[in-house]
Amino acid sequence: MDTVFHGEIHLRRYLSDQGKPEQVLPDWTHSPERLVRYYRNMVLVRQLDYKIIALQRTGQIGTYASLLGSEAIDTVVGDLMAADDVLVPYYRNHALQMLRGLPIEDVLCYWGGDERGSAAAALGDDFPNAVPIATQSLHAAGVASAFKVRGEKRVAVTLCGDGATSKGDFLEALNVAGAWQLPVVFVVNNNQWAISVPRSIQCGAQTLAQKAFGAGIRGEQVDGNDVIALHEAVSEALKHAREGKGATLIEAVSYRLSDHTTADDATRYRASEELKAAWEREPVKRLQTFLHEQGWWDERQEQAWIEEVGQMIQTSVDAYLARPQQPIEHLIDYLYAELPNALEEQRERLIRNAQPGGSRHE
Amino acid sequence: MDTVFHGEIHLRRYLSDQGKPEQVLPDWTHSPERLVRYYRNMVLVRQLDYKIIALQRTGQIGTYASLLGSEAIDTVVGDLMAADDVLVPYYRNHALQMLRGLPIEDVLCYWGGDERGSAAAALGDDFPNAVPIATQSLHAAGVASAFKVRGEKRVAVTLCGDGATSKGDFLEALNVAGAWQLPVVFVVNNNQWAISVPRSIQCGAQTLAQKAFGAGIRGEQVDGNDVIALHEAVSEALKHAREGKGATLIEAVSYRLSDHTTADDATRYRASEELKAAWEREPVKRLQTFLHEQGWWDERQEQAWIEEVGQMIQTSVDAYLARPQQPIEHLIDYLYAELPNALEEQRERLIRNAQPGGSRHE
Amino acid sequence: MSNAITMVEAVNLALHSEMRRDQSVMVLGEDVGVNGGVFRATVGLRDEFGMKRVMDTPLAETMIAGLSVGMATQGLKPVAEIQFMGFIFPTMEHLIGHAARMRHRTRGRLSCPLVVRVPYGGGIHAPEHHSESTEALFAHIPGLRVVIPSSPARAYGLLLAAIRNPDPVLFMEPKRVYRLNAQPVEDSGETLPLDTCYTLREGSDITLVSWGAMIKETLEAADRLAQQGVSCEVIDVVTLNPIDHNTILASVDKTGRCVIVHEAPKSGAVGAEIAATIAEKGLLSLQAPVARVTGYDTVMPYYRMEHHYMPSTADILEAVNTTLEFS
Amino acid sequence: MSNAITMVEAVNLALHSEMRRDQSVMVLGEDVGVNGGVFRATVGLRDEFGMKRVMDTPLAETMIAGLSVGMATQGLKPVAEIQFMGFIFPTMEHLIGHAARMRHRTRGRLSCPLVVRVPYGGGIHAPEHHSESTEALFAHIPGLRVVIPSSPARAYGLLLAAIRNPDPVLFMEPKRVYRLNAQPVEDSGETLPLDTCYTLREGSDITLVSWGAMIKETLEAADRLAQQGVSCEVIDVVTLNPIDHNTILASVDKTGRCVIVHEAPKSGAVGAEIAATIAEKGLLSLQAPVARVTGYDTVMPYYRMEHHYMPSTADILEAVNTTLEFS
Ligand SMILES: Cc1ncc(C[n+]2csc(CCOP(=O)(O)OP(=O)(O)O)c2C)c(N)n1
Ligand SMILES: Cc1ncc(C[n+]2csc(CCOP(=O)(O)OP(=O)(O)O)c2C)c(N)n1
Ligand SMILES: [Mg+2]
Ligand SMILES: [Mg+2]
Repeated sequence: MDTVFHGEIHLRRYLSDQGKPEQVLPDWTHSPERLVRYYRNMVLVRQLDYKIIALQRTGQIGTYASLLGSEAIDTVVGDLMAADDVLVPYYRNHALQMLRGLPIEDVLCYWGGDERGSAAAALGDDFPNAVPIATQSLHAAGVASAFKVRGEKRVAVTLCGDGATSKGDFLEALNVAGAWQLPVVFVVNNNQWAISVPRSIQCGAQTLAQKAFGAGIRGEQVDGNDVIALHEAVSEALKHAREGKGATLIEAVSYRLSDHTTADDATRYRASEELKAAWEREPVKRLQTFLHEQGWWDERQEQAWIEEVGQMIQTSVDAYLARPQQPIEHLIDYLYAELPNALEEQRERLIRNAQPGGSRHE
Repeated sequence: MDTVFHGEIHLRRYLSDQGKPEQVLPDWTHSPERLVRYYRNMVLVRQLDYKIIALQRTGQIGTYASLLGSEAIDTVVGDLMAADDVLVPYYRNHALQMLRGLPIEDVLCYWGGDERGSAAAALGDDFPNAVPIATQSLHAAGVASAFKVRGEKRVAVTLCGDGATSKGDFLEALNVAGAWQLPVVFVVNNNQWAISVPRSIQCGAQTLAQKAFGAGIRGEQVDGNDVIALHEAVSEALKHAREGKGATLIEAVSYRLSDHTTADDATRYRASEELKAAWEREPVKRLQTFLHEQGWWDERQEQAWIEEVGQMIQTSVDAYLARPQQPIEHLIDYLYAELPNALEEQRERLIRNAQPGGSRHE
Repeated sequence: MSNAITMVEAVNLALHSEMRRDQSVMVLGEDVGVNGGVFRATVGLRDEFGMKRVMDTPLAETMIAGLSVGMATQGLKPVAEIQFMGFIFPTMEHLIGHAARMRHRTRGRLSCPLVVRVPYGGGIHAPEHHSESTEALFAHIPGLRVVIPSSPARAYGLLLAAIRNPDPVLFMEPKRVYRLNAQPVEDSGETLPLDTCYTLREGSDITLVSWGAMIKETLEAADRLAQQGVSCEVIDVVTLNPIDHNTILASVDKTGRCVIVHEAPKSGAVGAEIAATIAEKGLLSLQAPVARVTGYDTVMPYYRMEHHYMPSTADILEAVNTTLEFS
Repeated sequence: MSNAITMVEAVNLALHSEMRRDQSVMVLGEDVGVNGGVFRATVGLRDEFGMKRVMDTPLAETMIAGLSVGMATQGLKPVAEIQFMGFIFPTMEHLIGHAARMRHRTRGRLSCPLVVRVPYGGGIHAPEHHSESTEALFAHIPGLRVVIPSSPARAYGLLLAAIRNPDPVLFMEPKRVYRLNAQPVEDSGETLPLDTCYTLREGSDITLVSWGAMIKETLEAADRLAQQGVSCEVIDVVTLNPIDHNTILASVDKTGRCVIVHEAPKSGAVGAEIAATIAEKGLLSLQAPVARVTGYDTVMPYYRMEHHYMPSTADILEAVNTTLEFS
């Protein structure tokens, strides 16, 4: 029988779980600058996560999706994207949004149940968080189509979880990206769980990266706890897309070190040994060890940075908590560019009810 | 970099376009019985198709999707499925339904715009035609799940076109078939066109069969004009499924020799040379040549069979045309198992309007 | 003697009960197995009935619906869970195009006795897309029953009825009241009737019509009005398709006044169908316009402002007073 | 002087016109390119504007909607075609969950000016799923405009308006009248207003409210009634969300009687919202119940029986007479 297609998926990884090089490292890792920046950003991201969880526990923020375990992915993608590329995130990418310029205050605002968290001009053309799973994959394909139609050398970058790879939207997006050779990069944060559903139940294939084959795009697997491997994979994919050569699917193998959200209790379905083992591979510590051994980072710098980050975050928290409530009419005024006549009466009722004496006045 | 997945797609083909063996043929082809049956069925199927088109042209049947060019696929699948397997067809599989026992009269009834065409007891548990593209793929996975849950050794077989492979439903179905190791066979009739959209625009991958990789199921390509290759691929897939080893995706490469439907005019978008070239590869002639050369079929048998088939079809056409209209209340009585009170008034109005003097009486 | 249980526990009880009684009942959905559902509605099922009958699916709502159609035609009774109403849209092609018409299309040869359970509605401080009430999109579909309970006991009896029903049922669970007002529910295995309104309270001055979580505020309003000497008839519609209009019309014939209460945006919601039917068949009974107390025709706000969106008891009282004062 | 053209030609003319005027307008869908659309609505566009602006897509409706959302947020104006209304369901998650709320969700930072064109309705002897009228499912969605023309000239002017509109529009084309009643349409580049009813005929005895293909039978009924001396006001609703209730209420205030005509199944359709609003705000004007002449609450039959399903002129006349005789 003729062989009419042949494909392979490779796993890219440079640093061992213990932060030791497993193969020759790329040139850019020979100077500290970028790696230290990655590290500092990962620490910032993690501290922010801890803080938001604390705010949630004290009722100052709503249900929250922790990013613990995906710091490396968000950090590297955030760093490598060009300013005028467009990010099409999912709900676990607020760190990435922040690294692309969204003020922390707005991150808090969003998770605090306030639409203004997606309004900041700093977001540029970036999409707000997508909550319905995998819908963002298609939006990214649409964004990339716009770039392609206009001949712009911009790239759309979109992320999703391992669970999302089962949904038609994701697969349809890969397909059109291949058919139209779109400048888009799909990054799957394969953190092994979709709420309580393990990766093994999601899909019978050995890797998620091989979903690229069905669409005729590039696919590869990368250790999502290894910033060096991520850096290589993401920069190649961006370059490939920017040169008009089409899309890439990157499966970044990570682990969700947190509960699914603050509304979840993972102990109900996840063995504690598995979680413990995952902490041995986690990205921040891994890079820290490497930097220590290079002599590029020490305990003193760590303390200073944690303090600096802590203050930065606290300033944002204060600003968030002090932010006045949005005007009540915002609930209706942004629905259409112009208020249709048909909505005027409801708008009046909305405002009246919120006033002292109204049915909804607190 | 570690190779973490490796996959190949093979093309299976035994007979050349001219009906010459290209490799050693399987044992079962050494006696005429099955191959002659395949041939006779393909002729029947094609004659039926011609007849329905004629009925459509004279207004005795509605918009019709010709099966010209997919005779081999329907014939082989229809032959190999066990009686208690379940067929989940698409709209181009009425020949297959017929080969599984559906009276031709019912086939005509369906295309004549009458729901009773999907009612015949002969259909057993088989699904009626699916018109919304690719939805049937998921139904087949559901049917296979039922078999698996009950521990039955039955297989669900579902077909779709090349266009359908772009729709999320199809891809979600492959995925769950892989995740749950379902006894289902997906046959893609890749006839190169989805109405006016060519295969190349549908998907950037070299083959459609490789969509199997992303789901972790078997995938292979087969010459859809070669009954021997089809027989091998389909029987292996059925066996695999029946033994509890899971699903297979078979991409049968064929060509739509007709317009998309009688409402379509393919000359608007399709080069006549391409069509001409495709007629050189068509399945009926190919097998005929082979049978002739084996001395298993001759011109006299051909004539006799065409005549027999013609009479058979005509009898069915007569019965179809003589069939009385369905009772008007059928429009409402089958919606629910029992008529809800809320519908009684509408039911009365429906019947009243259809009576002499009513607004809808012809 | 039965213990007081909440609505979500009643759902769970009904599932246990029916799965024990009928081997063909299957539960499937995201996180329904090991985790017992994000609202704990399916907790314990996996342990008792095993993974063959309680299936954690890949994450794909179209697939969940499509699988259910396939299973239902083959004699199983799938009870699928969609995690939140905001994620139900990918199921629509299968529910509308197949589940609701399989019996009709095959003139009775195949049928599609499936249940899709879905928590809906606002008021639990959830993220975007977790608070919608889009029952109107389903109640318009011929062949698709839409059922919403408003108490633990009704959740139990109606869910049993939905599962035993030979046709597809969308069973919407008002999650805002999932854990409010526990009441004793006996595991009797007895169903409650579908396709009929439930008159929760009889009265003579005005008819209040509602369903789901808003029954809470509607009953509160009726209580307050009772104190003021106003006698409200309170009707829980329960089955939103097909609607038992007769009960509502008979009530309005008696009271002459009607206020409809729902959480969904006003325009084109199920309340419109009820008001329209009154305008068509009960016009002469009416002593005042039919009022609708509803959500706004805008997107459900993120949680910080959602209380501005949800109809309140005060809103119902205001509408009732306006209606009573009308002359 | 402009030639008489049909509605489908008017759609085609508007697309040509707007694509010439505005480089950011893109057309995408199944078979819209080389083939010019299964109804020929996009014929010629590919030749004039090239494959970058007129895109034959892979076969996936969710994808078409999702791509359009992505494009629209980046300054393009996608005009997507869904081949038949029966295949629109997979788009709903994107239209409801994203297109209709992008502006709102980002407090104006991003917007989603897309148009989804879709032929709908029965009467062309098409196969299953090719004859549905499910406008109610979309008209209930806050933020999503639903527009239906009923003549070539209105198709032209309204489609231009829909494309220029800064928000998403579902533009439903009544394919039964695609090729009926050609009329002169000037390629003026001028839009017609959205969000407003069109009063097609003034009258004093009764208000007939309809939209889309049923305008044909409604006008026929009005003609016949005129011969009998009954003066009908005929209102084409045109924008089904948000609805211009004021025009209808003013008319009913004048005539005191109203018959609503639509093809969709009766329960929970857009007609209900109109009748409900009359019951709420126009009750005192009413001299008779508000009647609805509609499709049945059952599945659209296959083509052999579809004429039994579709409302006829005779049905409208019957309803009008009943309404007029009411006292
Ligand atoms: C369409 C849809 N279905 C269901 C949900 C509920 N839900 C939220 S997150 C989640 C699991 C997602 O898992 P994965 O894609 O792996 O991403 P992760 O959260 O692990 O990063 C589910 C089922 C949703 N948001 N959208
Ligand atoms: C969901 C959906 N979208 C669009 C259509 C309209 N349509 C009918 S057949 C067809 C092309 C199908 O092509 P393919 O899957 O290759 O099957 P073929 O007809 O070539 O056998 C389209 C777009 C449909 N029936 N269903
Ligand atoms: Mg995950
Ligand atoms: Mg095809």
